[in-house]
Amino acid sequence: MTVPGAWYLVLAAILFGIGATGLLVRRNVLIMFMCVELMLNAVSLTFVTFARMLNDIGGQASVFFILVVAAAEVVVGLGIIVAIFRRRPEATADDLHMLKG
Amino acid sequence: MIAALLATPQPMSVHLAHASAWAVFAVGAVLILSGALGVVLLRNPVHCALMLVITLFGIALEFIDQSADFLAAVQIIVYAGAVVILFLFVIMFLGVDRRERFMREPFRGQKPLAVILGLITLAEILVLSRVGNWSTGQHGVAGDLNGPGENIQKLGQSIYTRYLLPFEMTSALLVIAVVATVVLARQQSRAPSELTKDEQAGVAAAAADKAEAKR
Amino acid sequence: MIGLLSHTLVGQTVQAPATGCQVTPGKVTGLCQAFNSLHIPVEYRTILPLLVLSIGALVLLVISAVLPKRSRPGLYPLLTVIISGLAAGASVFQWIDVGNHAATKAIGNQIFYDRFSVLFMLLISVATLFGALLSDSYLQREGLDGVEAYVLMLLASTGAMLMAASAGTIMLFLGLEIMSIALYVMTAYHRRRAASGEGGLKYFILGSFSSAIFLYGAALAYGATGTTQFDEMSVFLARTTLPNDGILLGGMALLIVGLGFKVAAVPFHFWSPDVYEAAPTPFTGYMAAVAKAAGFAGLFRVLLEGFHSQEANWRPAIWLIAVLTLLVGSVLAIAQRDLKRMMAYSSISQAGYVLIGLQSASSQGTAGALFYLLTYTFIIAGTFAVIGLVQGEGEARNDLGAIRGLGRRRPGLALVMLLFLLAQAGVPFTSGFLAKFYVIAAAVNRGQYALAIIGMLAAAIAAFFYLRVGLLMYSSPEVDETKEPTDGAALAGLRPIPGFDTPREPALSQGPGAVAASSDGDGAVALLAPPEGRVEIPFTVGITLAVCAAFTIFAGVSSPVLDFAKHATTYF
Amino acid sequence: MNAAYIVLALPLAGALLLVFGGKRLGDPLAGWLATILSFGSFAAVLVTWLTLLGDNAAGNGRLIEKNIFTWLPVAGLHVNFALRIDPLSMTMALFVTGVGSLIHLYSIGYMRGDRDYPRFFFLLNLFLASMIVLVMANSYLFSFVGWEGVGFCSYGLVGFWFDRESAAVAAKKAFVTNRVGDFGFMVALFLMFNHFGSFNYSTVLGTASSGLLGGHATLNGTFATGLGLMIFLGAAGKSAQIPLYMWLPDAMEGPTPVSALIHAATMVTAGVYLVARSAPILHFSHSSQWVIACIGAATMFFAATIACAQNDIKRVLAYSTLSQLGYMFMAEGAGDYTSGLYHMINHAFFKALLFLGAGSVIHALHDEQDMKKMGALRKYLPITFPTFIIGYLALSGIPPFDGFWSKDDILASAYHMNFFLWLAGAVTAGLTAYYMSRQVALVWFGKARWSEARGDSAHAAVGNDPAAEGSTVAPGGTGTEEAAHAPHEGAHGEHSGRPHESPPVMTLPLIILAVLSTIGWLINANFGGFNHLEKFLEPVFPTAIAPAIHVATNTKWVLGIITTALAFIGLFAGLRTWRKVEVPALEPAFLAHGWYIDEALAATVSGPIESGADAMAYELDARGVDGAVNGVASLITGTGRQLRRVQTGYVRNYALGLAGGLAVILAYVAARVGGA
Repeated sequence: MTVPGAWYLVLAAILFGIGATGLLVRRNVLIMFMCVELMLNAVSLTFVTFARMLNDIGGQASVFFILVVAAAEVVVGLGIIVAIFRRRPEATADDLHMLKG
Repeated sequence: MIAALLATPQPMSVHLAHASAWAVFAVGAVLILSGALGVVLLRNPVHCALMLVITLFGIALEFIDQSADFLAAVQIIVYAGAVVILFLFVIMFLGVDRRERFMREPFRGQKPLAVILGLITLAEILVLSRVGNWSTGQHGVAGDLNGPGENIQKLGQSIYTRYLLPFEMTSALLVIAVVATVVLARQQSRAPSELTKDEQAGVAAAAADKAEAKR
Repeated sequence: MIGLLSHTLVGQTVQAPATGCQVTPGKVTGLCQAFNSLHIPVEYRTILPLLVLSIGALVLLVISAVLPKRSRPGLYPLLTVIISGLAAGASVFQWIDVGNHAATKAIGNQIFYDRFSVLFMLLISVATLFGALLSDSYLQREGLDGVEAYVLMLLASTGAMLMAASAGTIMLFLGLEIMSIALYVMTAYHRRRAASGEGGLKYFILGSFSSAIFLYGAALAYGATGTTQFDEMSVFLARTTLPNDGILLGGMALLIVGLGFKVAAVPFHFWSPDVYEAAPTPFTGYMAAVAKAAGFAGLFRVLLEGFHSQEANWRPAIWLIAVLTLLVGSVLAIAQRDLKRMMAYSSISQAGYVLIGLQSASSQGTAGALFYLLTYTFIIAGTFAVIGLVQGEGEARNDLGAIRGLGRRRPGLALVMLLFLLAQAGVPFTSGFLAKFYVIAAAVNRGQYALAIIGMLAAAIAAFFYLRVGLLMYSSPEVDETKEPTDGAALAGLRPIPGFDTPREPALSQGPGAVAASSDGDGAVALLAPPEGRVEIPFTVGITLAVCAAFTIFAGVSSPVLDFAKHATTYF
Repeated sequence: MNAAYIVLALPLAGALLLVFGGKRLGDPLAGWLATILSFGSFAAVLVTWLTLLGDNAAGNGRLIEKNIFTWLPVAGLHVNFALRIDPLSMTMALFVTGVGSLIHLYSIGYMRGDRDYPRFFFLLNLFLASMIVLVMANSYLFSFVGWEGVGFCSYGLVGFWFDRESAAVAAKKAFVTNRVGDFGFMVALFLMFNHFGSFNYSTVLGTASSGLLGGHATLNGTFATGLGLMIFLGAAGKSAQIPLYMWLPDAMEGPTPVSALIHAATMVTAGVYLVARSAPILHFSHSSQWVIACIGAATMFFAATIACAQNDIKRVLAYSTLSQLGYMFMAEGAGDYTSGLYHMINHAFFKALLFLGAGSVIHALHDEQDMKKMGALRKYLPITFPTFIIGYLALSGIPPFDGFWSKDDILASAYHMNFFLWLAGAVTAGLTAYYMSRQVALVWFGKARWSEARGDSAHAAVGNDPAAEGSTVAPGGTGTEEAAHAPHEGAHGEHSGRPHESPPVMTLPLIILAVLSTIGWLINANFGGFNHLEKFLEPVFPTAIAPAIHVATNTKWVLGIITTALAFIGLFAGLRTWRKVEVPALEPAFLAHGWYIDEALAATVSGPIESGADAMAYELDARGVDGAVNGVASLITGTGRQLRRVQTGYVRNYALGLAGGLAVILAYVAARVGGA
């Protein structure tokens, strides 16, 4: 219990940064999506750590909702991905650039 | 669970708890970072998904370390148990379990810029926090975290009172997820004009057969 | 939702033996210390429209499961119209109710029950109503009819209402996700249009990225203040001097980014043109009204309530975003050749004016912004109704050429469209003028002359393309094919539209429309020739157009709507 | 007084009827409907005017407001839209509806057979309604409504034949330039609202005047300058003054009645009206008065030089319009609003006359607009010719036609302000006479060059015969080459190629306008108590706002004589040069005697003017100012195109943009930590 909160928070910030960078560098849509999950987990960790530091249950409750939302988002997101890439599994995010300008 | 036990401070073993808390944090941090880097750097999507699991475990470990037992459990069950499985399923279903094709970046600066921006954002957050000075808020607004009682009980209490409306409204989210799946997964119906010639012929033949049968 | 109904019953019976601990509205330091009660009062009237919509969505699902497939075309839209009409009625009731009683927090302090939220409930109900009216004929034309679109629309509206009423970042986030996820699916709804799927995916990826950013901001704000509730935040910030406000400001910045994405403020706007072009036309109109309104409601809640004391810190940031939004939106709209895309940029530019109202951080600015959003709902619904009519089957013709000569083919339709265009350009006697005037006046009152002048400059630029479309409708539809098919037609088609470069390839759709367009002839002439055939106006669309047009004029020449918006600026 | 409502209601009703039923009414009927309503409106203005005259109570300052409706009676913005009936608005309304009606009438004939006949009259009626709103509104805001309305109609009418590329381009240019002016107007509106809390003429001008009369200024000089200049920017856009003038000559792409109505007689005078209306504000700012006077003078001179080198019959008149508007602004800058308005009315008469005459010529020659391809038309157009000559003399400032009188007044005021302003005006008067003479010589006299222009070799041979000289020429009866989109195909189909006089419906307005141009000066002649206009406008421009300008009578006489002499010189030079140069075979005896003069004129006057004007027109004009206008438009469009590239379509690029915005805003808050 004596690890200072800042350690966790810096760890979460790094995770958030890795997730964001990953979303920007990967072109496989599924992996981009995994990177979003990384970011969400960083946020969860931040909330939990703050909850401990503030001695407040609210942060943990927030994480609960993040989990639920993430699950729903995954279902819908993968649904969209499947609907699009069913016909052309080779495709990456870069292959979708019909709409532009 | 050992970590959970250790993380609970016992008057007898304060020093041990101290050390173990650090150990748990370190292990978790290593898992998290290695998993995250794996997701970002590995080529094969399946490997990436597995690395994601490692990160999720690491997060769960950190949750336990910070007395968020219930969340840790949910993290494992929902994320590792459902989400990642879903990812793997889709990867296999689409047959994209191979290395990313080499392709020229549409925008040359994308990768370096992305890394630079990631680093800048991280640096800015650290600057804002002055690294060590994160939490400035008031304590225990939504109810105490420490104190008597189980974590899960307090969490439940909070969710069913203060966060009742968000909790109920997650059901809307789930309904959307269901409807969305139906919409997206439904077999694509095509207008008659879109059918190929063979198909049109087939449809015509079927109609003729039907008419024949009726007679 | 159903759970919410049963909750009170259960809560009362399972009440813990310990001493009761009532939740009282306005109590800043949260609930009780220990396990006292699982009972909190649920004031149903405070979420009435939202309940109507969500329960309505479930009812629709149940009906569709019971009835045989495609038993009655028009049943679902009819029900949706009734449901959203009821929701609108409920919001009117709420308006009166809030007037009689004081504004409160409700249901575990998670939502604000004030006129600000009621106004948005009404706005969203009306937008849903229009969305349902417009979707009916469109979905039938495209062979997409079914219950799902309406269920998604109703649920998205539920989420939007939650956002508008939210009293904390968690509620805001949940509403945002409910709305966004439904909108992702709605964007990708047109299964036979490749563009639709692409837009849906882009929206989804960027949307979840921005959600994560928003959430991180909420987490940081939580760490800095110890709460996720706006009112608690502002009370805390007002009486405390933080030793380090870095985390607070960082959280604020991230929240602005996350919500800025939803309202398509520059530089977080990139998704918007693609998604507007991709989504089925009535959904685009719905999205432009609802998503934008809800996003702005969130921004107002966060910045004017939660971070009220940080005004000096966020106003410059919003100033810059507003300027970028105004200029980029109007300048880019000029270069567009696709109607829906042009409207997307136009709507970006319009968001800039609402941002001016926000930037003023005064009740006049808020009133202006609310009035802007309210009137814009009607204008944009009408505009997309017309676009939906002229584009033809399969959204084959979204280019500007499709609207050429509309003045001859359907004078009434063209006149109504002209009205909407003029309203967006901010011509006097339309609601658009008053809206622009009010936000700019608010900026001037706060001494923001530069912002006011940039706003007028953007209006001057924007007028160019609105008027261009307007005149295009009144230019000749007949492209003389017998006489000089290349020169004459090319001139007639291209020249009245200055600022065009080579026409965009028409094959955006894989549907029959694309085939028709490409078989029409070759090159630019075929592309820009207006579509043949009469534009049929379905009854539902006609009604929508009439209402929208009447409102646009009504709100432009008389004061009740503006008074309405002014009364809604009193927050909790 | 309810006639005031009818003034506005009739053209509005006409526009509505035409937009819905125009097509059903068909070719001549739609035009007649619009014309009758327009005349009705004129009659209503007359009635209103007479009532105002009869309303002799001195106390109310001859001001009546007829409320139409109150807009938004909420705190902070209380605008009632009313018709303001005062001498100034009545003066404007009278000539707007009067000239407008005549041009409506003329258009019935001119536009016969056009595909978009009803649309034309719809726009004309809408224009008239907007113009009435502009001049009769009781507030700047309401005027702005009309302001935008006329802009819209102008845009629609310039680009009326939008399938001509040049028309579309011209419409675009008109639009962009006007937006710059409108922007000035809008800024002025906000400044005004912020300072006075109202847009009402009564409130704004009343506050300004009261401060003035009370001894200490309620209006800060700097503020007044800013406001005045913004108002003038708006006026300059609408009235085509430097640097926003370039759209007007290009606007001649519109049908000729449009040029006459909008781009000569009425709409372009909106700026003159607005500046006159704002006289109390301008009085506080001498610097803005100077700016107005100087810009007016510059436009006046500059446009006149360019007009000397134009070959298009309508472009000459367009530049001439610019020049004359410059006179009006110079007068207003000098504080002599009455003269400015006087000249505006006179100008409306003779310039409309000239444009309609030009239209008649163009009509006769089947859309030929190049003066070099005209000549000797006086015998074919027996009605147009004399009327055109009257307009010509009036514009040239030859007494007793009306242009002389108002120009004289303006120049006297200019002299009072500064000698060089007067000098510029006087020289311009000479130039005006010169280029108009050139036009008259090229169009009406000389050799009939239109037969050659047809490319008909047989007739060209006849035309080359000096003896033939027009009268015996039988122009090509066959093969009249209409432009691909000739508007009058239907109407002309049955005619031969021979120039013919226009139908009575077109010549009648010409005659009326000619009469007006001859006697119009009577409304404000400078002697014998004929200064009706000045007395009538006295309540609007009291001496406190527009101090009387005293120029000694002797000086006036000298100035007048010099100017008139210059005008005669210009007249003489122009006629001689252009009749000679183009038609060497004409009057050989005269040629023998006058050879030196002609040569000298051609070398000394015509030559330098020609080349100088050419340089102005093509170097400075086309590249400089024109370039700037197009530059703004293309800058915006170009920026738009460049920015479009950022929208690459790649979702990861979008995410990058999002992250970039995130980094920037985080950097911003990082910089502010602890600051606030």
